[in-house]
Amino acid sequence: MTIDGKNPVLSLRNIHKSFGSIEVLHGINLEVAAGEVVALLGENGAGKSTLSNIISGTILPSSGEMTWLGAPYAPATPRDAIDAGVAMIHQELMLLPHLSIAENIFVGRYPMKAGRLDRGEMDRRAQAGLKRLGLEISPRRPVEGLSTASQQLIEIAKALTLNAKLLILDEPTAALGSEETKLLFEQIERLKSEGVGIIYISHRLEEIKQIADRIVVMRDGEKVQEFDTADVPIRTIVEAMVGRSMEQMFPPLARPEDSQVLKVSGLTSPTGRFRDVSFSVRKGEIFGIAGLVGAGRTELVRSIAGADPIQTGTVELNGKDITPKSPGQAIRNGIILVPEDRKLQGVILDHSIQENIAYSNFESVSKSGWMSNRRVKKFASENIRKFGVKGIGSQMANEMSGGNQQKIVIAKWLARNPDVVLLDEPTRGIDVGARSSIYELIHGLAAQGVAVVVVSSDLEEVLGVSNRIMVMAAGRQVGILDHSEANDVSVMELATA
Amino acid sequence: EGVGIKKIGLAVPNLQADFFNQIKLGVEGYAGKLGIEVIVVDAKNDTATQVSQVQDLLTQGIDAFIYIPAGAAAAAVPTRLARAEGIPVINVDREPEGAPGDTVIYGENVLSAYQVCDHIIGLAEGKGKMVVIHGQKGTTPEVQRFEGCKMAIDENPGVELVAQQWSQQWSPDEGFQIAQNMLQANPDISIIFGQADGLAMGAAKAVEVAGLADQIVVGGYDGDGAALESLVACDTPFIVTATQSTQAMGVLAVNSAIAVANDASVPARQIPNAVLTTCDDAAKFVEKHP
Amino acid sequence: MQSTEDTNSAMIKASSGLRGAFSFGGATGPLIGLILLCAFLSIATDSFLSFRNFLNILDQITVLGIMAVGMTFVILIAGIDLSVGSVLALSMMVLGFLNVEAELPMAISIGGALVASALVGVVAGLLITEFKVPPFIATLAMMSIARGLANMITNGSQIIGFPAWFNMGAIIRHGGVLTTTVAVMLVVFVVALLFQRYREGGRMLYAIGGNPEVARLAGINVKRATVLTYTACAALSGLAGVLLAARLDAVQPSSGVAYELDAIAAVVIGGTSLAGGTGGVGGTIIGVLIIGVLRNGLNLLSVSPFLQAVIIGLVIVLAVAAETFKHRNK
Amino acid sequence: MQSTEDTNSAMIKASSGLRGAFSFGGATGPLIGLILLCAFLSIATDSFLSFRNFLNILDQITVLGIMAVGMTFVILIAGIDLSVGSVLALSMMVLGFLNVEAELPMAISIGGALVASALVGVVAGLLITEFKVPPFIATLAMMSIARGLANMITNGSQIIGFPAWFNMGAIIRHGGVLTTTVAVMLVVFVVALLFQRYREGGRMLYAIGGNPEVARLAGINVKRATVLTYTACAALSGLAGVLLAARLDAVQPSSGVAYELDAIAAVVIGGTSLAGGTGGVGGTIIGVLIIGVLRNGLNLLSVSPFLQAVIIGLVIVLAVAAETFKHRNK
Ligand SMILES: Nc1ncnc2c1ncn2[C@@H]1O[C@H](COP(=O)(O)OP(=O)(O)OP(=O)(O)O)[C@@H](O)[C@H]1O
Ligand SMILES: Nc1ncnc2c1ncn2[C@@H]1O[C@H](COP(=O)(O)OP(=O)(O)OP(=O)(O)O)[C@@H](O)[C@H]1O
Ligand SMILES: O[C@@H]1[C@@H](O)[C@H](O)OC[C@H]1O
Ligand SMILES: [Mg+2]
Ligand SMILES: [Mg+2]
Repeated sequence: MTIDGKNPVLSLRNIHKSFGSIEVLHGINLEVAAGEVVALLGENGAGKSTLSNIISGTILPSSGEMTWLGAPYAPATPRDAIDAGVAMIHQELMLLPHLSIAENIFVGRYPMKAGRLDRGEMDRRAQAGLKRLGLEISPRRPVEGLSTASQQLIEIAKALTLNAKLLILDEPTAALGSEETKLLFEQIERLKSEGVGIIYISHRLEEIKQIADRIVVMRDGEKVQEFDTADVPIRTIVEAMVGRSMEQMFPPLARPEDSQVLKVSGLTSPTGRFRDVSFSVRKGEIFGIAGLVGAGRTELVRSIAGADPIQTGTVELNGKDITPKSPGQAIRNGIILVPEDRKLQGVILDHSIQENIAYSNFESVSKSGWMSNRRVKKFASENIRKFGVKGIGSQMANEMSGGNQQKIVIAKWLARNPDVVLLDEPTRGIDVGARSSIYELIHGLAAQGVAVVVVSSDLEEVLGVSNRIMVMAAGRQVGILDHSEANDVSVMELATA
Repeated sequence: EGVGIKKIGLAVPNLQADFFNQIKLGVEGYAGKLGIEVIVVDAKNDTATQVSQVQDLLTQGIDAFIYIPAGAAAAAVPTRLARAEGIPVINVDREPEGAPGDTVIYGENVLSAYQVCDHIIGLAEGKGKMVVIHGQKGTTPEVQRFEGCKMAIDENPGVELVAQQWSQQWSPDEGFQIAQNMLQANPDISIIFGQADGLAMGAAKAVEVAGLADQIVVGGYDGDGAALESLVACDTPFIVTATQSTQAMGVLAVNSAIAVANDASVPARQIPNAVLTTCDDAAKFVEKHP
Repeated sequence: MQSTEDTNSAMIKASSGLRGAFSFGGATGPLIGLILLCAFLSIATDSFLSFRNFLNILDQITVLGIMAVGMTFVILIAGIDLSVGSVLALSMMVLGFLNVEAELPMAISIGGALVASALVGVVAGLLITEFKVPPFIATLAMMSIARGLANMITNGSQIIGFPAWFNMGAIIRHGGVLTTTVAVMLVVFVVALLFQRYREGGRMLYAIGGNPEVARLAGINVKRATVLTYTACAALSGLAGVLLAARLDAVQPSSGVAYELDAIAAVVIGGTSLAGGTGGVGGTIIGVLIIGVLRNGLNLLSVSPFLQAVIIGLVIVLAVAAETFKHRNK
Repeated sequence: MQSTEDTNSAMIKASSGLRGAFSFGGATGPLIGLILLCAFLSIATDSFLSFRNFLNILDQITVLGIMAVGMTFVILIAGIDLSVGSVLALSMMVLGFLNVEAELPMAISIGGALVASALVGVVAGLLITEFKVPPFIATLAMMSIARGLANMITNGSQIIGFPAWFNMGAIIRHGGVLTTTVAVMLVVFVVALLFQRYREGGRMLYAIGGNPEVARLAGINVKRATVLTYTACAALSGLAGVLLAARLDAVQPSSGVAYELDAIAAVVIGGTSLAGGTGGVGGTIIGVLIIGVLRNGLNLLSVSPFLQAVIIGLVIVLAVAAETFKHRNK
């Protein structure tokens, strides 16, 4: 069989996959040719990562066949796949923080000389690989402490040095800025020209047009549509993904009230990750914070929420100095944080949803320190309903899709009627469908008079939801733009200034 | 006095056993009078630790070595190390197999263990089920005390030895634990011999906890301070022991060290007696320990 | 939108994450094991199945039971406490010193013993929270220190001479049933179950064990809770020491060596994960009973102590591996 | 682009993540501690600073040193091995049985002892990888089982009667310097350092300890490596047992109780994190020396054994807390 006259290097026949009694892939057929980029799109939980993991030997399919370069292919371990020439960059960062960058790139396939590790060669090759991605740092440096973006680039370098014939990239740009993304795309072009087949997964639909040759859309574990070109209107793709037509993504902005709720003055971090930041947010206002990755936004909002120490400066709430020393203090004052890393900071994955909700709401579910299971259940199910979470209270958090997990992280706080809500990358890795309901949540908060701060690396998102936008660069605030004067150009100019 | 010795090294297995503490006090007290310094090391029951400690004693230039082997095995190496330095080696309580010191000092284990067992068997009217809680397996006192007790058992065909177990450290904890286990399997026991007072008193407590105090008699060995006091009170199943001459053994050890250092002849074995002690005569040993 | 979600949630069994206070949710595997063990011993021996033997077992598990409750809390927050055996010894020696040597009243002496024990826990907790010493190491160090201190009180000797009524508390079975020591253990069990299930503080332990960063961001004072948990564990070990002193009618600084391993084994057999965040006191009680019944049964069967060690090792492995299989088949 | 990065990388000291085979990178803190300790003891005692005492210390650390190497590998992969002391005892008893009772030649007896030890490691490794038993529990069980087996060989008795040359290997200092047992330890150190630094197998341990899933995805056979690591650790404990038998000229099944705690302490004092993935044998050697020098020094200072326990506990805490402070100030 051929695709556009090219021979497929990989073909999948009727792949099924079940976890326990739940089938998540229902007979997928897929083909990838040499030198083409296939974009694999779909909502959260559509099965993109699962399918990729099967191809890369990370997990085994329940049934179905694969052929690779014309021969039957059934990798039992990642090693089998790597040996066959199939490499994958996983959605989660897969790095070893204590080891050097070079060792991370060559883990499991160290260059050896006379029975011993050839460190010189390893460093040289690592350096060359990183340089192609624009990352000029010592390959001997440990990965620990590098920004998410740099780590993502190392992950990509790891895959690029594998000399694979098929490369699977599962959301490689989720943590990248536009500069890094550009360099990545150059490398993808180079690989294409060398005849490497690529499966590219992303929720950033604008990228797809730039890089993909074909588009495959999945929904609920099935392949629902294929486009033989990437020149498809985004709206059409989205409709294929969600299975219905999309209404307006961003709800209309409301006018905030005049009274100032949150006031941050001269805030400086002891680690120097942000310096001298001042701004204020009004009742019912949505205040966006934009910037390139590593600009210090995460540390800033964490400090306001009491999660990280503050060196100098004050946080005022309704005119009162409440500069917090612990998250507990901030929460009691009505400032809550929806953290950047949902899995590590937002929810306890192997606890139930109602437990997760209870942990943030002891006051509501207990009387003078005594809890009752009935109250926990009732309280949780009320909030689950109120915030449109798909699931029931007794379900474990790790059984939920990313989007619903994120809703829990937000919902678990809102019952407290906070004055200030800080959201850090509220839609990272979340599909379009779930995203719009999170935007609705955010607007709902503002409408209730909450002062909302949204940190986002997604430019379209900050522009779409914010009344005002503060831009940060290298730990400093470089300007605050009103909704009317903000557009992608004006923000990027500030961010890169 | 020109005793020819300035520093004595004393290696004990485990200071938590009162018996060794008594020996230590005996050695220190007498040596102190003679102006001799004593360095004590405690192996906490680990032979490997004891070998290291002996090396460290020798590094400190001791002139004589009083040595109580920590384990049943491994007894030979410290003697060899000290011999290599030409230092007198005095063994107390336990005889290292294969490499005895210049003299070995221990209590009259066989005879007095026979007396203790004979006493408790007599109180049980020469019949019934009996158990023995041994000390640390393979040590001189363990072997000899069983030998003595076995003689008494064999003389009384009505007595059946239904169980025996070995402890590691001769401690009350172990005595309690072991006796408790034995009582579970054999609730109709009437005689218990613990090879040291710690074991016996632990066993007596287990008997009381099991509510069997009026059916069982317990004999011990050593004449520990705590044991003698308990005999004076005489309100537990533990009713007899053999009081060892610990103070005398300490004095004897120091004197032997001096003698060997001065090339005087010392008998290969010195065996101070142990005295059968019951509720009636325990008070005098509380007054003054032999 | 997201119909997968709906299918998923429809299929979820009532696998609630909340554990009932007196249900042994999550510990059904161990419970079945315990029942099988009892059934086997009832058939294999004459003496196992009797009220008296049952009371004996209760007597024998008192110390382990109380220690294991404290250990459960520590393990729930993903910690570990190796010092419990030494703390027990320290508590005993302080008790003996205060009551027998210093001739203070028993109530004050017990208070002193508990305070001394709790202090060890406070220090361990502070080492862990303030100095970031891993729990394993902090409590390993406290294990050595507490043991040394226990020995230093009397220079290694035992102390006897408690008032007669003290030992009677471990011997006399009130109404033919409960000794005071067993009653204390039962009270500890009930209080711990209620605390774990119905008190905010109890639920916080689960949150901290599940993910300390999430707990901290939820406003829980993780450091304080951690120090309190180690303090409670140490105080409970101290209490176990007091009960052991009553039982032995004597105290000696070499008591409790390696008890920490028994306590940890009981907790893990009872289904609490060393990774923290799941399990609880209900399971631990079963774990303690399994160990107690097993030891008792092996004695009744006159199994040699050496073979007993082998069998107990096998049972520990079986209990934990069985849990794994259960989860795998789910 | 990414100017923060550049500043950062400019600031990187030569603190390379890679540890030189014979450098003690990452263990400089402990190294300084060791030097200070030696300096103090040289001043405080007459006898510490002598060649002979130095050789004594080497003799005294042989067993701990070899065990700690195996423990380092296990801890590097984020595991733990509580069974090493029991495995040592099992190895000794198998050796004694084969050589003295069964009268087999020493070479075969040693081989038998090592195989028996390694088997314990294989079982522990399989329990951990195939049955998902946490390492703490799997090796706790093996600790009990191996100790029981060691005792069963002679029903608890010691065995003596090795050929005379065997003990001489631990006593005679060839060329006035090295006993055979110390030489064996040094060989183990060198081989372990080279393995860890230059062999693929050694580097894999770091990857597995850093994140086993990452290692698996990189094509490493994590299960196999894990089983091999526990096997190597057990075999090294067995080797330590053989050397201890030579040193003591006798074997007894109660040997090695609580040695696992010493070994773990040495590894952690040497800077290897219990979380896995960082540290190494270089640091462990320093940790072993710190413990050895400390014990020796406390004996030379005639510090009471009880106070020694307290001091050793304090040193463990200080060593680890100091590391934390170093990192905090970085
Ligand atoms: N280990 C697992 N156990 C049970 N269910 C799983 C497991 N891994 C994935 N799933 C389920 O399989 C489905 C497909 O998940 P998958 O991760 O492949 O989605 P995806 O398309 O990559 O989504 P996203 O865009 O969020 O990364 C989801 O419903 C998910 O909950
Ligand atoms: N734990 C850490 N150790 C070392 N450096 C860190 C750490 N966390 C963040 N940084 C660095 O601090 C800088 C600011 O990080 P921060 O996370 O606050 O930025 P951000 O604007 O939120 O970007 P991102 O989108 O990557 O989270 C970055 O250069 C980052 O590399
Ligand atoms: O009786 C004792 C002694 O002879 C033995 O060797 O060790 C312990 C003592 O109680
Ligand atoms: Mg995915
Ligand atoms: Mg951020």
